[in-house]
Amino acid sequence: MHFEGTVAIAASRQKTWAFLMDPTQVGSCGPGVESIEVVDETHFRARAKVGIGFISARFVMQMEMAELDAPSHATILAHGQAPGSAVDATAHMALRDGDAPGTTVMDWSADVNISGTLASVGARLIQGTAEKMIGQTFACIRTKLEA
Amino acid sequence: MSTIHVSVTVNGERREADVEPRLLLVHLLRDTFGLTGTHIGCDSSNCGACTVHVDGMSAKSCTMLAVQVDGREVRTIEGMADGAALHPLQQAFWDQHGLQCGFCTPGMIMQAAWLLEQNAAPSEGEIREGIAGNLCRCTGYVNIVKAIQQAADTLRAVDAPAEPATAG
Amino acid sequence: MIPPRFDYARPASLDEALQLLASREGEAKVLAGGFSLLPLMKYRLAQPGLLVDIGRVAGLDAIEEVDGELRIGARATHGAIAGHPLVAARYPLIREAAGGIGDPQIRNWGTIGGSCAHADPASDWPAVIQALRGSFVCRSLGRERVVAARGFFLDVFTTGIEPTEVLTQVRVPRPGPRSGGAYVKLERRTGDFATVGVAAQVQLGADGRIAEVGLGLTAVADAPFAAGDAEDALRGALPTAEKFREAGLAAARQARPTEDRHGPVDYKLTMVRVMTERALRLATERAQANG
Amino acid sequence: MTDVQVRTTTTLEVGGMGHSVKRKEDPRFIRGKGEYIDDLNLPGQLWMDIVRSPYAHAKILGIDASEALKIPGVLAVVTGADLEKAGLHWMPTLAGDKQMVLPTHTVMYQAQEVAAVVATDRYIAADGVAAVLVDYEPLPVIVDPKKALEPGAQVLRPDRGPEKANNHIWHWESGDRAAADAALAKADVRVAEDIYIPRIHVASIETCGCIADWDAVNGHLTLHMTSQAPHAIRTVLALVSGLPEHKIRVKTHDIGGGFGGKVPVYPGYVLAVVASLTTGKPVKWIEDRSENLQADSFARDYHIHAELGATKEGRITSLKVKTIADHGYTDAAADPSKFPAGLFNVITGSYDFPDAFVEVDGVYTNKPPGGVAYRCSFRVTEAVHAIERMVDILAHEIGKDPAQLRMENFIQPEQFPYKTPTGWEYDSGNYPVALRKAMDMIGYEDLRREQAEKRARGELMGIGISSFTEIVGAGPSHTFDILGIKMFDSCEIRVHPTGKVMARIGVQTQGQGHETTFAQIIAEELGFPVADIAIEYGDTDTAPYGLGTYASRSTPVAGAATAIAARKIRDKARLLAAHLLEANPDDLEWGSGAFSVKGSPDKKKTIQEIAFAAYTNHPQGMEAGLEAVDYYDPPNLTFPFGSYICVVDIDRGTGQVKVRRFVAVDDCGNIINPMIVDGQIHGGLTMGFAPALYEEIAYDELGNNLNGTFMDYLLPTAVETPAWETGKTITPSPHHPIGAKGVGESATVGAPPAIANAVVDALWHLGVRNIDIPMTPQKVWRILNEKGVAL
Repeated sequence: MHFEGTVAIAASRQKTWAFLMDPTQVGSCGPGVESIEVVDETHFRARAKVGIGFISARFVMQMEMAELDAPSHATILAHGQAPGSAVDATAHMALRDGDAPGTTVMDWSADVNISGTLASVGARLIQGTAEKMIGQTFACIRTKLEA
Repeated sequence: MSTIHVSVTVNGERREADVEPRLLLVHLLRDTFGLTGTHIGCDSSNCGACTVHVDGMSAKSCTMLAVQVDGREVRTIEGMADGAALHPLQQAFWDQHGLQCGFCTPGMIMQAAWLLEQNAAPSEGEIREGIAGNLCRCTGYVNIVKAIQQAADTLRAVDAPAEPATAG
Repeated sequence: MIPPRFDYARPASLDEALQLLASREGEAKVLAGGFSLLPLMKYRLAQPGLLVDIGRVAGLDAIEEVDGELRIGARATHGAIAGHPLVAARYPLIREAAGGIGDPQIRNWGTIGGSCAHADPASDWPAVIQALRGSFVCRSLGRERVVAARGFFLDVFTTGIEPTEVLTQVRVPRPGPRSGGAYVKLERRTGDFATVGVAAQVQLGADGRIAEVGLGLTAVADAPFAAGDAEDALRGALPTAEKFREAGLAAARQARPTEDRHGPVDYKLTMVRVMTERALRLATERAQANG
Repeated sequence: MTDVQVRTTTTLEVGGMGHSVKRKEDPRFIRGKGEYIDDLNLPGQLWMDIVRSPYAHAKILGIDASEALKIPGVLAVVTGADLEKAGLHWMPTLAGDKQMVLPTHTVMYQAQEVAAVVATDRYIAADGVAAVLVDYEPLPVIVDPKKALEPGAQVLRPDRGPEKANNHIWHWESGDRAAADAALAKADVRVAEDIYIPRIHVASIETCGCIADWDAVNGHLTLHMTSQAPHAIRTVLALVSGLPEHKIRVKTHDIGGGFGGKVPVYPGYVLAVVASLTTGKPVKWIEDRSENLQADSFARDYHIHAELGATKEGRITSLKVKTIADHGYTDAAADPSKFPAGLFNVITGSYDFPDAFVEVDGVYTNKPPGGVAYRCSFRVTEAVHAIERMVDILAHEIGKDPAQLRMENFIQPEQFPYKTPTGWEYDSGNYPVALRKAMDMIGYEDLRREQAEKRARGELMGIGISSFTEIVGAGPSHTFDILGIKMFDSCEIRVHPTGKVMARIGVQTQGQGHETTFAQIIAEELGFPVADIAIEYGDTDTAPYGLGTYASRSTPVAGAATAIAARKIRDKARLLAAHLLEANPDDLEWGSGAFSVKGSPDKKKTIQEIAFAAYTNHPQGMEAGLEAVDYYDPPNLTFPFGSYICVVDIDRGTGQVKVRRFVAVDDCGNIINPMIVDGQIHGGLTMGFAPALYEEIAYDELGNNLNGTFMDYLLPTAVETPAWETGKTITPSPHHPIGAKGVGESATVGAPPAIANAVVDALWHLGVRNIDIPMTPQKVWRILNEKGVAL
């Protein structure tokens, strides 16, 4: 599944970049994240209860910051597993200066692959749910940056 | 592991067990009580092989917890015949060749029994709608419909006021 | 398919149930018929810590008319509603919808409250209650509130019910004369989740024009919704095929289906239009017969 | 119901051929007293549940069972590494390919077995499965066999060695390519079409399962299971495990539907055996529905390109077919070894083709093993669908009524036995009579008039015909074997002194009613009443060796063995009767269950009297007892046929297809039990209807099975299933001892093209030539929309 969008953030590119490079910060915006464990500068692990309503599965996520080009391009790779299901996602973020000084525009795209029970049993709900969670993630990033 | 004591009247007989809350009714019947005539076919409440009656209402026992039937009455396929005498539906399924592999048959008979309790003279369409929650892979339903029609006729004849002086 | 472990309580009273929900807020889940919840638990897609079984709580399954509205206890089953004489006499839309949910066994045990609280986007009741401009009664400890059905369904499996509340009753105003309703549903096969479901309730004026109309849509958005734009297009108009088509197109513009095994988006949008037209035509015919 | 007079020579009480004897197996089923595999529990039994891969293709980086093993009651977690130590991580498929029991490095399809959890209880085993953590590295997935064949495509099976460094499994062809090409080149009319028949799943209501019971003291393994071919399973187990075959007992119990899905050896069986060997206790494994739909063998998945040539008058001259067969990650088909594409070359069907050529290429993809069964494992369904679609396209193309075109091209009754251009010899047939009968039953000409009127009003109504020829009864030993085992079948009959009979057969019932019909064959041949005859099967310790029940082979092969064994008994009974009557054996005649002296009908001995004498008063020099065994090697296959006509109405708003009427005229030769034959046809028709309109296993590009529950794998209910109308003609097989042909699969084979032809017939005038099954509302609506007729 491919998703993309643009978020206008009332924060500078440097601040935005720093946020994105901080696993605890950016990780806390991941859907349902319950804990984050930093492995090294570019790798971290998260435990997340991913779902909607009361429907959820506990995922162990491995995240990697890749293709970093400060402060304009970043790619985050995520590989998550739950009993019987797996999620693999690649998110690209491109930052540029907004029209107003001190603001940033982030163009993002995400490719999400869902495998296993979630895909087989929950097929009729997946697309909408995934889209919503990604939307929430970027909305969260903006909210936290603007806070 | 915490368990809950349940007491269920199954085919007229009081049965008791200590069960995990998550135990499914179908497993209570099959694994705990040894009543293996109730089958599991789909796990998602589509196929109806697990159909039993709970307090007189047909139910899919794979989608019900054992604890939910505590204190209730359950009837299974094993409770349909009266000793050696088959229930009219059992007889009709046999007469009309309403079964092949026999796996869906107990659920089908239990659902048909409930249907005939609601509607003593169903049309073919009403029978088909009435067993819409029971899947059969062998028969193509034709002879199942015929069997239910035969049983409906038999049951109506039984329920009709007895003619005087027709002993036997 | 084995559900994960959970705790289980079967309170004898509603207050006891509400206390349990409050004491384990967020991880407790109400169990009514179980036909929505248990399959998800068996696939381990839902793992509530506590099930509060309201199956024995008295007074939650009445079906009665009070103050010009139908009040259906949350634990009334689809089958009981479909077979209720009051419903048959005055609420044909409800009867039609109730009689077409799932299959007979599911109708024997599945409940209106459970289905509405569960808020599966493809469930039938939410569209019907919204078309009828009904409301829900939600109870928590020491508080009862009546919430309009329109606006109650927020998202996939998400409603306005608070974690400490129980949905206790569904209320629907009694339709007036010259009114009729219909629920039409497109299924891939009998008993399937709807590809599209449309609930229409039409009230005709003495002049034969549409005085009021309610349209609820199933399975074509994150949550079932009322097609307000279509309703606006119809209100005050003569019930013609052209008008129904216009309404169908308006409904489709408000729908937000996603592609799945039922079909791609353009198909679903077209089906919204087609089924809306059919529901409106049926509802209008019934309203005209109900003069 | 049957409308031809079925010949009977016995009384109803005896119940020989042609009587609708009520089934002997039913009393237990209607009381819930059948014994299916999950109904059986052994003392001390453990439970096994399986960890499966969410990925369709991935490297296994590690398996962490530590959390699972902490759960009280979880006794063991078995992985591929454990099996590898014993050399049990691979096993042969029935097609001679290799299949993983558990992967050691790479998973090849979604829901593939990755580890097995053994526990004291089924609930705990499930908890254990949820607690096993497997670390995967996803790999690119190939779900499209055409992409798998592209140069440079990643090689899915490097284990096949450098000389087979591609995804091509095998090439198979039949017929004369040059002749077919030449005839096509000369044809006035050529029609070509791509026809895809998707993956489908038998989805018997009972899933698969077993209990493995290893007796360490006696070195004996019993495998209780739900299998259509217990002897084959025993032989494979012996080969895989190294256990001596006489120390393995495979025992089937009642089977809740097979349809071919219970022929293969699944990894779960082997894992249960390993678990029992390891723990020393009986271990039960029962699939859930999703496992069944995601991981068990599949049918079809054939990408067919067919080209048909004809004269401008519509006389067909040539057929050429090229097919890609998607077998998933391993070829686990149960086809005879010389026929990797089954009997697909029966594709010339009911028509007198001068020339034909067919070729098939098998391909690997990241899907579970396919190519087995859906009430027809030998690719006849695919062949029939293709030819019946092509003939219909030709009829429409040249503007000739499809019934008329068929009549003009049928192999005529006097041409039998008929040799096809792809090498088969059809035993017998009368195709025009069957089609005419179907046309009369449905009122064909009136329907065509109604269709014309409706079309003028813009309504979409279609009439579809399928005049199929089936090919069953595999098979003659000169060409048919599986893993080298010839495809004979067997029967052993023992007559007890009091005139009661026990017969054991090498085939297996999964609902076909063998306990009744095989007793009827014996009743016909020997005159014992059906009530006095017990039929046993499914226990490899006692039943004679046989290849099992699939591909409609029970009656053609084991039924023949039963008749021949009975005749051997009759031959001995004649000698006994001669001894008792003090007559010359040649002076005796057989009738009504007794031998009598010709011309003196009162001087007779009943078969019961003769049976008693076999143990009490047999002549000097003759062996005591009255029993016989026959291993029947059929001289040829049998060729049942039929003509089906279907009427559909299409909803222009939604694209929904409603089958308004469906008439099926079948000819399966002589009929053993008309009631059971009709039941088989009803069921077969429903399993033809289902894939035509509802059922499909689809995969997304990641290889996720998108129809992994009965919520999305749409078995038809009683509501949409048509009220089938059946009729018969009877053309006996000339080479079968009782003239029977087999019927189990005919309707599944014949029905889909009748429905597809009806739908296309409704839309042909709009420029629609083909719609692949399943013809779902969304698919049909898409076409209506493109053609501008959607409402």
